[in-house]
Amino acid sequence: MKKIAYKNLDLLYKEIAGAQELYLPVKVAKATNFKKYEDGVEVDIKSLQTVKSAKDLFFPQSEDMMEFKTSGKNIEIIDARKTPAPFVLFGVRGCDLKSFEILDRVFLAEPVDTMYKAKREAVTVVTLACNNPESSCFCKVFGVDASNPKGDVQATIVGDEMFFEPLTEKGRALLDSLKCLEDGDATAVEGEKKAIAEKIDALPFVNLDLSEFKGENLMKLFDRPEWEDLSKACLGCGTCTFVCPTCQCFDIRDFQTNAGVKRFRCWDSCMYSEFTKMAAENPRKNQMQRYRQRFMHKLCYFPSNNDGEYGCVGCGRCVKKCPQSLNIVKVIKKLGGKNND
Amino acid sequence: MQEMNNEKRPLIVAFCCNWCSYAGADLAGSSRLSYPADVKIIRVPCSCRVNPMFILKAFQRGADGVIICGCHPGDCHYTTGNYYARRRMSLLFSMLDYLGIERERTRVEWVSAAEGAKFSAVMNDFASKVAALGENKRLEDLRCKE
Amino acid sequence: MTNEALIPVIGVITDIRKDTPDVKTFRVVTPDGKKAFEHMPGQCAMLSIPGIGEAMFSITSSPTNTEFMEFSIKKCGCVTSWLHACEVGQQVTIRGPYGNGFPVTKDFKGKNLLFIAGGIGLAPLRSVINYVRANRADYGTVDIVYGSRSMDDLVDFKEIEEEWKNEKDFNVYLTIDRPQEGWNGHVGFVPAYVKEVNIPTDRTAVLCGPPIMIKFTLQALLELGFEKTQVFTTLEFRMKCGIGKCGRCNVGDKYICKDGPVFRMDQLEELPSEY
Amino acid sequence: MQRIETAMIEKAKALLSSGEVTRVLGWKKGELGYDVEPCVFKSEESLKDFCYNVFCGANLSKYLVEESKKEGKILVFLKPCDSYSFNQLIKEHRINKENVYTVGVECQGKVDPYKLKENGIEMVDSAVETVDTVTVKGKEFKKEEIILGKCLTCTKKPLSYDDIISFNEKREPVLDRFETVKKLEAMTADERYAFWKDQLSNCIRCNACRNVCPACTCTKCVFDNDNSGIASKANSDSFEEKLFHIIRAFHVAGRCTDCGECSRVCPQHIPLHLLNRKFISDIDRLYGEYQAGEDTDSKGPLTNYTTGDVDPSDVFGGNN
Repeated sequence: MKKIAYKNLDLLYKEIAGAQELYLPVKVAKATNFKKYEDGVEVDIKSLQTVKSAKDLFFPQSEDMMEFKTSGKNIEIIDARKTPAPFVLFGVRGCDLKSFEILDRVFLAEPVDTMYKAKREAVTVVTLACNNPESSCFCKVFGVDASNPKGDVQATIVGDEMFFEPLTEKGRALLDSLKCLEDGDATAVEGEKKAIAEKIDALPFVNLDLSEFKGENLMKLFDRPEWEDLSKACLGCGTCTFVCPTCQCFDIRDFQTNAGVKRFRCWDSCMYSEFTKMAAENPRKNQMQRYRQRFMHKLCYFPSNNDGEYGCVGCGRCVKKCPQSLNIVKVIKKLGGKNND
Repeated sequence: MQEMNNEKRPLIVAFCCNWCSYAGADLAGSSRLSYPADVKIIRVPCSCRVNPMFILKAFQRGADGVIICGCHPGDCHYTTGNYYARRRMSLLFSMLDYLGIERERTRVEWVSAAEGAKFSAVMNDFASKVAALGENKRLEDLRCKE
Repeated sequence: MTNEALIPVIGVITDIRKDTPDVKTFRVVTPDGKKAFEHMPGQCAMLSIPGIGEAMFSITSSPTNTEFMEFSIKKCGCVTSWLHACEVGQQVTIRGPYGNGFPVTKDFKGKNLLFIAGGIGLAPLRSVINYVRANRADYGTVDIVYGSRSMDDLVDFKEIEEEWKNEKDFNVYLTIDRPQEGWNGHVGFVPAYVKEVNIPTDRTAVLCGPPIMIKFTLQALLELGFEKTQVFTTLEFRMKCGIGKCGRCNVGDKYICKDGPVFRMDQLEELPSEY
Repeated sequence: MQRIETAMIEKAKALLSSGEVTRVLGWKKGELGYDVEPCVFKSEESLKDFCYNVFCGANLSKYLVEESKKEGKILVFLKPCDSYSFNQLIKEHRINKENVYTVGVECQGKVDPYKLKENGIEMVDSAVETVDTVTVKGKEFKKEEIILGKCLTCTKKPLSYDDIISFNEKREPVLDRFETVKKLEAMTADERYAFWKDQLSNCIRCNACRNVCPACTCTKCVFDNDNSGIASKANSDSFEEKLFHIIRAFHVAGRCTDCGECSRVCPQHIPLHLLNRKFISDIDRLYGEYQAGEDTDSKGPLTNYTTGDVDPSDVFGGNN
């Protein structure tokens, strides 16, 4: 167990950034997102969550895959994938870390996505326990322990000090390489962890009933009439999918530059009307079908393909960020099971 | 920017309305009045055919300055085209200035078919101002810059 | 499979055959003249032209053909229109194979087969029919019912007339929707023709064509006494990655590009009605 | 405020039972108090979930574009800012009026849930409101501290309705709506560029601002058109966001009623209303005061002209 005074955290960041790239929550304008550490950036690990989740570091919102040079009838393919340098991801909360495991089930399944895999192997994750979870958090429902967020190193803020517990070889190697850390005793964090656990138990959504959501009920859930009212106010924007840490859908598009064509991969949203548009027709014409697809995929389709593991980590971003306050909690409360109401 | 006899030259896109300023450009040419070769003219039926998307895409593709030329207000072949264009471009260029884009990168000029001299004078003046500003760094698309 | 699932290889179009007013068959090989990759009948590949887009096409040539791959493509979108306008020698990018393909070594093995196709629907079936012809001994009698809008909309008409009709135990039934002079064959829609021909119910059937045709043909087969577990079809859906990750072709808990596109009819019933 | 809600529920029940309207468009209670959700109520009994309180910031007028196409009349409650958007949509023939029965409701500023959170309020079971204060969980806040940005500068007055529920208690705006615009205009070009570069670099291209905007009702948006060459989902570098936000602000220029929804819904808290307000202040300065949505028949500034309009080169000395 290592520790450092809260006010010397800048020294820690500088030391880590000296050795390898460091990504941590940085406040730019009025929003906190994971950005690269440089001198003079405003680090903000006080706010509970970043707007875009840490998935952006492994499955970026847009990423060049290759470039084509065409001359006459011939095409030349230039591989534009960059192999990532080792980097440290600091300040990841328990829910975001669980989302990496869910994304691993998608991108590391056969055929493996090498771009994602390279980044996942190049990272050392330093997670941070949530000292004061918000009312929109419900990570406990999906088996996440916010006081022990796992990862390579587990950090906890106690009073005006931050304690680091290494959990993996990578974590131990990182902590040992940092001189500005002193040794701390393991019992110091017990009290804070208990306090966090109590706060989490007092949250409003902590005991949601998910019993109805399983593979066998797929057709029953699909035909439930409540989807009409649940999705009535949905605007079909992509906010819930772009802030969600477990959304995996992407699009592959071409961009004509002046000297050739860049093919890149970018996030896509099942809530957009063009998502399933075909030359002939669009199987999901109205917003209710798209809305249903999004939550059925997270709560029913994904678990039935991944031995019961849900596609949601209970981070509460969709609860906070939906323009019209529609979210997965309202879906669970309506369709999840009897003792929700 | 563009590469011309291996030195960097500013790239200027001029949207010229078919009835007046394009004819003005012809007149400038036929009366041997020169204006910089950096200016690339795009003929449009009327100055109000120029969609703000065209202007931003010109900057995206590497233009350093964009100038819209049309008939003098009142002489428009379609009677009201340049009146709308006048309002539209005023608002758009004021917004670009609001976002911090240098004012001298955009301009609107009224050139009639008989003003070959004015056309070449305007183009010379605009090209020199844009050259003075240097490369367009504030509205550039990195993917289009090799 | 190409070394990285989403990174294509270069393909050269060596021959373009105009089958019908809106369908052309393209022959694609790698620049050094070989087949881009091995595939099973019914599998698909992603063809793309840089800057225009990428689209999924079923490979219509049989896997036993080792020199090249063929795609019968109907002109109906950006990529297809561009392909219809290009000439021989044009390079495209190709990646694949994707999808589960027809179960030729499992459910079809040793069975009598019935292929029912409508319009461009023959393209995916042609690969499995020619595969059956190449391994003729492994399969029983083969009936083919193929219909189209008009005579010149019949894809691969020459191959059907010269080769398929003379194959042992191959019964080919052709039909067109409306009478046309110069055509003395059957006239009428495919579903009605299937009932008329009254094919014995021991066949394993494969359906491919416009959704409306599939719906009515399935009804006709059920009336004739076929079981749903005997009937297969390939689904038409928007696909982007082809490896079951990008979410586009997700229907129910299945991904059409990975768990399909070939489904048995009873499996289709387990999918929610979103296809 | 409580009496307005009860009056609204009575009005809705009366109209539903008399059969004059078949549906009611209003707001529905959420799970955490502040997450109020727009909703269509089809029966009197479902009105038990109806609510009108300090968290009903959402503008309902855009839903009427689809709802007024259905048969049967719909009752809608419009705050003053919503009513300007409603009028603008009527002017653009996006809503057919005979299927809509509008009831104006008074509004004294709606609360911004994020500002509540900054003041440590996590869950809200009830909020007691007066003209100038909101009391939540025993803590009293002055309205200026916690209301939405769009309400701070609101000078909107109730417009033409079929009916109105108001006790004419009006709150005076605290801020001139062009104050921040003027502050930005006073900056140097470099400072402005840096300000907008930071703000727009946060954009995640989620289209919430476009899909919520009552002035953005094209059936097919240019950014959804694949062969327009605009990679609408990629935030690959700083140009795409500038292009999207400049063009979106331009497309609503002269039609934007300054209802502030774009800034309310932005997940990255980008002050997008400052772009639209720039256009509004330029239009007022160059072509005369104009408030979109104030009437349903006047010509918008960009679909109008006078021969004496100012020359672009003199707008800010273009060729200086």
